Amino acid sequence: ADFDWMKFKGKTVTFLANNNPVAQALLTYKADFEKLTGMTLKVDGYQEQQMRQRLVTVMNANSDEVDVFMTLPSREGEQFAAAGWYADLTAMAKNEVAKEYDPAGLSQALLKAATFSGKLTSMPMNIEGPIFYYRTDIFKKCGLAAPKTIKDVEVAAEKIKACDSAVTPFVSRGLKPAVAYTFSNMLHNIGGSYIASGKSNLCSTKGKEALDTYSRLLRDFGPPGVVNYSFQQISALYRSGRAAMAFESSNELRTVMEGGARLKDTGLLPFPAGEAGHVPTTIGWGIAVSSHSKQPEAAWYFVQWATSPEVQKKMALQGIAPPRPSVAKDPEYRKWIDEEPVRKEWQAALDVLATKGSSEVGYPIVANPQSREFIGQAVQDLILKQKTVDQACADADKALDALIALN
Amino acid sequence: MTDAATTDHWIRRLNLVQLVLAGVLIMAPTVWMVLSSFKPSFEVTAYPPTLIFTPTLDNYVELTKTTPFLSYALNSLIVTVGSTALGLLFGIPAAFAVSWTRISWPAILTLAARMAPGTLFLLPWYVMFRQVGMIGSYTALILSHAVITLPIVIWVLLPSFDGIPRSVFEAAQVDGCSVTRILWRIALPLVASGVAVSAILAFVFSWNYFLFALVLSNGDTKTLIAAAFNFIGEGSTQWGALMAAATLIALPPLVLAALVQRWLVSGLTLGAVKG
Amino acid sequence: MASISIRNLVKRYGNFTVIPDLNLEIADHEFVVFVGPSGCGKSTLLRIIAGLEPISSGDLYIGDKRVNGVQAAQRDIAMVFQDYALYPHMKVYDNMSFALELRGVPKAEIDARVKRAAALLHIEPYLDRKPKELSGGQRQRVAMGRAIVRNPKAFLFDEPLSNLDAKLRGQVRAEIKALSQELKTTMVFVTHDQIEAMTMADRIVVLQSGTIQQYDTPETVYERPANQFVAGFIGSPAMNFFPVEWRQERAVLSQGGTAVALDGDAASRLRQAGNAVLGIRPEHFALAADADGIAINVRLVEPLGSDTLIHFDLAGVSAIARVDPSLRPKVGDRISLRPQPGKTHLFDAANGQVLR
Amino acid sequence: MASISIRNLVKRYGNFTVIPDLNLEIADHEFVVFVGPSGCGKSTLLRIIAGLEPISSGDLYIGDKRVNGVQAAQRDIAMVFQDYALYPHMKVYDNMSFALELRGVPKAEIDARVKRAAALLHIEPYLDRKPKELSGGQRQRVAMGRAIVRNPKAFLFDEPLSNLDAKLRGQVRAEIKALSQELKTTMVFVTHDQIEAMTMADRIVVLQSGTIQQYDTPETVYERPANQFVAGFIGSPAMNFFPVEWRQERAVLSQGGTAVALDGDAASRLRQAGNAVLGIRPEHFALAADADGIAINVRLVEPLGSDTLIHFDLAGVSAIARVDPSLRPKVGDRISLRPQPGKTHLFDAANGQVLR
Amino acid sequence: MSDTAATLTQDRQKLEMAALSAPAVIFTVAMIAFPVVYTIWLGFQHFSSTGKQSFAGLANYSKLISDYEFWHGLWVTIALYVLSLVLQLVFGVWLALVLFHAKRLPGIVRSLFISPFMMPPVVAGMMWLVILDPSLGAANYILQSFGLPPSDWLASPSLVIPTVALIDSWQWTPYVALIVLGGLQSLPPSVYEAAQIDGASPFRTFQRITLPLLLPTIVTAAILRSVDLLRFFDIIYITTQGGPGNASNTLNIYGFRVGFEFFNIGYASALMLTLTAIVFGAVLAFNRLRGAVAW
Ligand SMILES: Nc1ncnc2c1ncn2[C@@H]1O[C@H](COP(=O)(O)OP(=O)(O)OP(=O)(O)O)[C@@H](O)[C@H]1O
Ligand SMILES: Nc1ncnc2c1ncn2[C@@H]1O[C@H](COP(=O)(O)OP(=O)(O)OP(=O)(O)O)[C@@H](O)[C@H]1O
Ligand SMILES: [Mg+2]
Ligand SMILES: [Mg+2]
Repeated sequence: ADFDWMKFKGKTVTFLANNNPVAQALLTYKADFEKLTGMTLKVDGYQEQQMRQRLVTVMNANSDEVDVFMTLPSREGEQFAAAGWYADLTAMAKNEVAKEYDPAGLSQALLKAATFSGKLTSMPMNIEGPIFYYRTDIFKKCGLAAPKTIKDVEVAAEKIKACDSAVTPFVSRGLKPAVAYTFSNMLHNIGGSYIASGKSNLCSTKGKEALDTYSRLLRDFGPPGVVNYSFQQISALYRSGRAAMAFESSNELRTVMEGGARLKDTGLLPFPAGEAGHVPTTIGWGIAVSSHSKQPEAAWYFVQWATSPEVQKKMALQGIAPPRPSVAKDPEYRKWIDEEPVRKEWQAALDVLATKGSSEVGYPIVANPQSREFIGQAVQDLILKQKTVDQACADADKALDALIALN
Repeated sequence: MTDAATTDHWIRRLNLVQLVLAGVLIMAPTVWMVLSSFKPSFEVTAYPPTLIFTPTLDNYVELTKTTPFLSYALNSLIVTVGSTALGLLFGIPAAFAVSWTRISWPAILTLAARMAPGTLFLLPWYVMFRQVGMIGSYTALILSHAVITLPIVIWVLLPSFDGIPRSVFEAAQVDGCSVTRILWRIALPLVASGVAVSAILAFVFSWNYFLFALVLSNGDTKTLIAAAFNFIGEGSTQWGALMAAATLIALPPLVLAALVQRWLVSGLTLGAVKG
Repeated sequence: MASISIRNLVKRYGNFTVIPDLNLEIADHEFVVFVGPSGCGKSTLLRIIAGLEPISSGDLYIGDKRVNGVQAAQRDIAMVFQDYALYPHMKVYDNMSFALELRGVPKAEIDARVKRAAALLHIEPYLDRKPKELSGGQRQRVAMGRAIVRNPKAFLFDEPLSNLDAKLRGQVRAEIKALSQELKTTMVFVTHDQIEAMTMADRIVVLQSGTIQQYDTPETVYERPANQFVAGFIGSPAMNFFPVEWRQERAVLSQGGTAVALDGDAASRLRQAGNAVLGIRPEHFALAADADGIAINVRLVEPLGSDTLIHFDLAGVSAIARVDPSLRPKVGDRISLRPQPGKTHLFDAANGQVLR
Repeated sequence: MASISIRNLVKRYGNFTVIPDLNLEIADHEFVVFVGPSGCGKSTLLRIIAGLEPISSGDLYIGDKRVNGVQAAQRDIAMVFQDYALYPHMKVYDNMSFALELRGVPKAEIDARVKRAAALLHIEPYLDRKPKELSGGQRQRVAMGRAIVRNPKAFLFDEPLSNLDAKLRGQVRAEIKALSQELKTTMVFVTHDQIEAMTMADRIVVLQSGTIQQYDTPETVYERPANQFVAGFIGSPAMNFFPVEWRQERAVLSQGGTAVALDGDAASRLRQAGNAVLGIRPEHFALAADADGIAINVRLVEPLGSDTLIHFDLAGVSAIARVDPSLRPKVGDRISLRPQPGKTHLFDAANGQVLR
Repeated sequence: MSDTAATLTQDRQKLEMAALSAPAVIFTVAMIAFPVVYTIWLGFQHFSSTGKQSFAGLANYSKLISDYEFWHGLWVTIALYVLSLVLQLVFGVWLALVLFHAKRLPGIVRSLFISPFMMPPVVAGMMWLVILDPSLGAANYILQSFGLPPSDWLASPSLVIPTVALIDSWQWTPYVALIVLGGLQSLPPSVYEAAQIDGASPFRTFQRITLPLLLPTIVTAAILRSVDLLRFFDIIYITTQGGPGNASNTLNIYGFRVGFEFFNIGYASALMLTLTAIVFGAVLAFNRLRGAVAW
């Protein structure tokens, strides 16, 4: 009742954005925000790596130039939190909210992933994660059913290789720093974990199995040169009809469907289950307030607006998977989803992600980005047959233990 | 007659073959880029590569729609022209002095900034320019880019200045020229081709450099090249727009190079001196 | 307008000493010509005066100002370079007007001066050309023109006429001489052309390996060379040298012992010295009665038009005599020659100094 | 070794025609000297023969091969450039050995040839230097050396001695002459030095504005010039020209009407022509009895050492006479001169052709 | 008195020369002094993962010595450097000569010949990434349509360095060519006439005249390329991110990741400074060479 959107009228908030579809969708409504609050929103948009580079510089210089920035808690959350770059949003998210905001309506998993040492550091903007794309027509031709387990995927790959030699049976990420994103999903499905009793756990049976399976799929059924594959190549390969199965981010749907060639013959699933069932990787972009901001409240207003149900619904209609189950059930959104069969499958997969997801991509330590290197290294060594599984996991564990010790 | 004519003919033909060979090797990717900019985004990475397609301007339309392309271009132009001019202004006299005195440390010093990885400068410069309140100003960008253009100008001009016969300078001295005059009236016109080359290079380097702009610019002074990155990203790689942006970005340096071409075809020292 | 004074000048290039120790006074308004073998340091000296070459040690005065460190641009000197050093990017006109422009001379006057110099040097048709479109001689004249449009303290000319034909050279020579008299400017002129040296110079400096051998008027240098080097260097064809001795109360050629008729003065000097080198210029041989002279065999005849040169061998020396072409000597002829009295030179056999 | 034959050669630079139409036959082994005023096309012609300059039209044969389009490198010709064109990055030795190396001459022989040429040109001490460390004359000698180490079909020399002193020049001249006789190579030599032209040439080509004025032996060119241009160009100081007329049965100067004593032959030619231009070389004036000769006032005296030049004005012409230095004339003296019989030349007043 | 006046003027030319280089020198010092000092300071700092700084002495540098990735990166850097530099100098000179002789080439076509380096390096990287993709790329398509075996290009640990060198050479050979072209324009033409007269074939002329005369220019190009090549970054960052494995992990890539992705700024500074010292050494060596080949 006493919440006043106009409280910071006349102020200017600077927003360091990652120029990705999430931000693009959000910023379509920039004028709405300015009208609503009477504030000015200054947007500084960069591509992801550049944004991070700028952010690091600005934060290291203790500059108040940035009030609000986008962040991937699953990746840099620990690190930024440790460095004290995030303003603590816990209190504001409780007290300084408009009645319709409904913080509890946000994905709890994502909120948890953005909470470090009890401090809420960012609000989720979207939900995403790697999902399984497959070609229904090829599966039909080769007499296959949609895979339910990781074993099924291997079998399918084998069959497809025999039945349609022109296509690559399976593709996923092979580029060193990118591997962790998809690999984590497989590891968790199989039932492995990164850390057990404070030690790196890749050489556990499950860990080795995950490493072996992931690399074998790519080595035996993946495209040549898969060690350089990341989302660009995977999408391109799949889109051009030259891959039967792809394990890639849910975000890539739009890219994959471009041109319309894959619209009718693509099936989407969460990555098939392992011994531990479905433990999909679920992450999301967060929006955070800089600890150096001179106007954290005003900044929070923007954060609040950006993650409000109303705005997230508008964004969802542009294909940004909403981190709010309520929005996902909104009739208008459902209508949009029902327009295309793939969207339905896509949303279904995302629903699984939202409920069962883990945001653990790489090691849950401050040096998370660096830990991803070693995971990637191990997988690459296996793809390139440069090491045995035992060697690869041992080497990785050794390096990762050192990293963990630094924590 | 036939003998001579045929040798000549063969030499010319050999040159032509080399020219075509070089042209194909060099330009094929560029052509690919330009063609791609007229393809629908998904077709850029199609396999087999499509050669025949319906050209579309969508990418360019997209470009102007999603990014304030023109204002970025203007920013780039201001920064590039400014830093190229600054590089020439400081670099020409310095190159001349180094060539004349054969004391080369100033030339090496100016190169020092190019020896260090650019990332090394990001934080200190950010701190430095923030101190004087110049973050986001064209001045800061021009100054930082001049660090790139200056050594190029100096080093490209050095051999050109070295190639001028000393006695021409001496004649000018005897005529009563101060050192500065010798530089502007005698030496500079003689190294026109060197100046043209250094100007092209300085321009291109400054135009294509994004690292410094990354931290020293703000939303209003962002340069074009930084915008090109915006088409790369998970869920958002827009090949068509990227190629269109690249095509447009490559255009100004290309036009500049074509414009200063005529300075490249000189050969002025002929007939100045004996020896 | 200024005198030039060089004191204890030393010039080295690295280890190589071009000028070991040189003293030279050039008076105001004087026209001095430097001659000497190729590589003896003429250009170097000129460049030092111009201020283009640093001095290793010693002093240089222009007027009564010590100018050791003064820059070329401040010395107000005009110079013609041996290698022209034209401005390749400027038209001939601009090459010539440049120095005047720098001095802020009004346009009209520049134009007048350039036109005058161009007329004088016969390069008016080329004023609009660039140097590379000129012939060698034309370039040289432009280099000349660039100097003479000015009105400097001193002119320095480094072989400015070497690429011109005799006729043009004669004309330009006369013009330079007239110019020097009109402007009363000190002039230093390097040339390999004896005629140029003789006709233009107030005084000639004969250089060898960076040391002055003689510094005197052309007549003196020609008629009373200070040493054998000067005697041999000045005059074309060169002076003939024969080692002679005083034997049995008469002068004889050391090799062969043929007697030579010397006039009394020379004879007494030779008697005193015992032996010496006898110098006789080709033009100072006279045909002699058989008994009187030295009999020689004509080895080669070179008709020059105005004179004829007779080559012959005498006392182990290959010698030349210049005779009237009407003589029409033939190869193999045997003729008798004797030195004209009073025209012989005697030099110390050891150090080449003239015997007086 | 080869003859050179030029037929109907035309050479233009843009609109400017340097050589309008030239025919020239140089025999095998012949030593031909090109002379002519600066800018008349000597260098251009040499460069055409060398293959460095394209021909606008016409034909060029070396030996009996038409070489119009043949590249310079294939013509096997050695050339000394007027501007030296030394390789700035090579030491003197390498400058000279380069052509031999290209021909695969064995190292030892290269060394011998280079050393020999260096000795001949007195540049042995500089073999290890770069061109920029040399004096003008030294550079020119290197340029010379670069040519003479070779054994080509023909040598082309473009004023190769212009920067050398008289003595050295005389020596080198003799060496070149000896070389040409030893190698029996065709030689084309451009010079501004009359003595060089006269002493070296088998035949002289006198060029003016790209056209051949006379092509003959040195004696003929000197003694029987084909026209007034040649007469005035060859000889130094130049021939004096006076317009003369046949008036009242005797030859008189057109301006002033002073009578001139002409020998019978000349007189009859003048009578026939009515008027003409009389040419007398400076050395062909003789002192005359007062009544016999033409009285003149000495305007200027130039002592050259071996001779003395007397400048005087006659019939509106500024003239020169060369007399014996023993005469010691003084400015203002009034003396009487007459042309030596048989030494006068008469030219058509309209077209300058000699009257025969 | 006249003596002091003389000395004053004597020094004047030196002064004027100093004045000519002063703006460049002062500007450069003003711009780089702080960053350099700052980085040196950072190199002595230890950054704990919680962002706390402490003085580390030479710890970062001693870590360097025992860091396998550093030595590997050094090796990759040098291999890539040598290979690329040689390729670019050789083909750059070739291209310059071809362009130099193609006098009648219209200006716009000529500038197309030098267009690759005008392309933003990022775009060039992206483009080659697509072209060289083993499954999708035009390169293998063309190879296969000629019946040649496809190649893994950037994805093969043994091919990645040559491939990256080739990409870089595609982009920067024209740059070298442009510099050399500028040098070619200023060579004394009369020397070529002399060489013709001496009977030099086109090849010999090139070998004995053009090349030595061009050497100062080529060395300059080498200097300018060295400072970029030893800091090899853009193309690798776009295409392989140092992979496969660490097969293309150059020092600069490594340093960048240590600093900006792993946030170990102290160690990154030590790495970067070491790299800078290596570049500096190369420049000094080439500068020596430049003096030696001057004519
Ligand atoms: N590139 C050119 N463009 C126009 N005219 C030229 C060019 N080169 C030479 N000329 C002209 O052609 C004429 C002949 O030149 P050339 O060099 O043959 O003269 P030359 O007889 O050698 O004279 P010199 O004795 O002065 O060397 C000259 O008048 C010169 O100005
Ligand atoms: N840069 C240099 N390094 C070493 N020696 C040099 C240099 N410049 C000139 N010399 C030498 O100095 C001496 C004098 O040269 P200078 O040019 O003064 O001679 P010059 O008398 O003008 O001769 P010329 O009549 O041949 O022009 C020469 O022997 C020359 O080789
Ligand atoms: Mg000299
Ligand atoms: Mg000439």
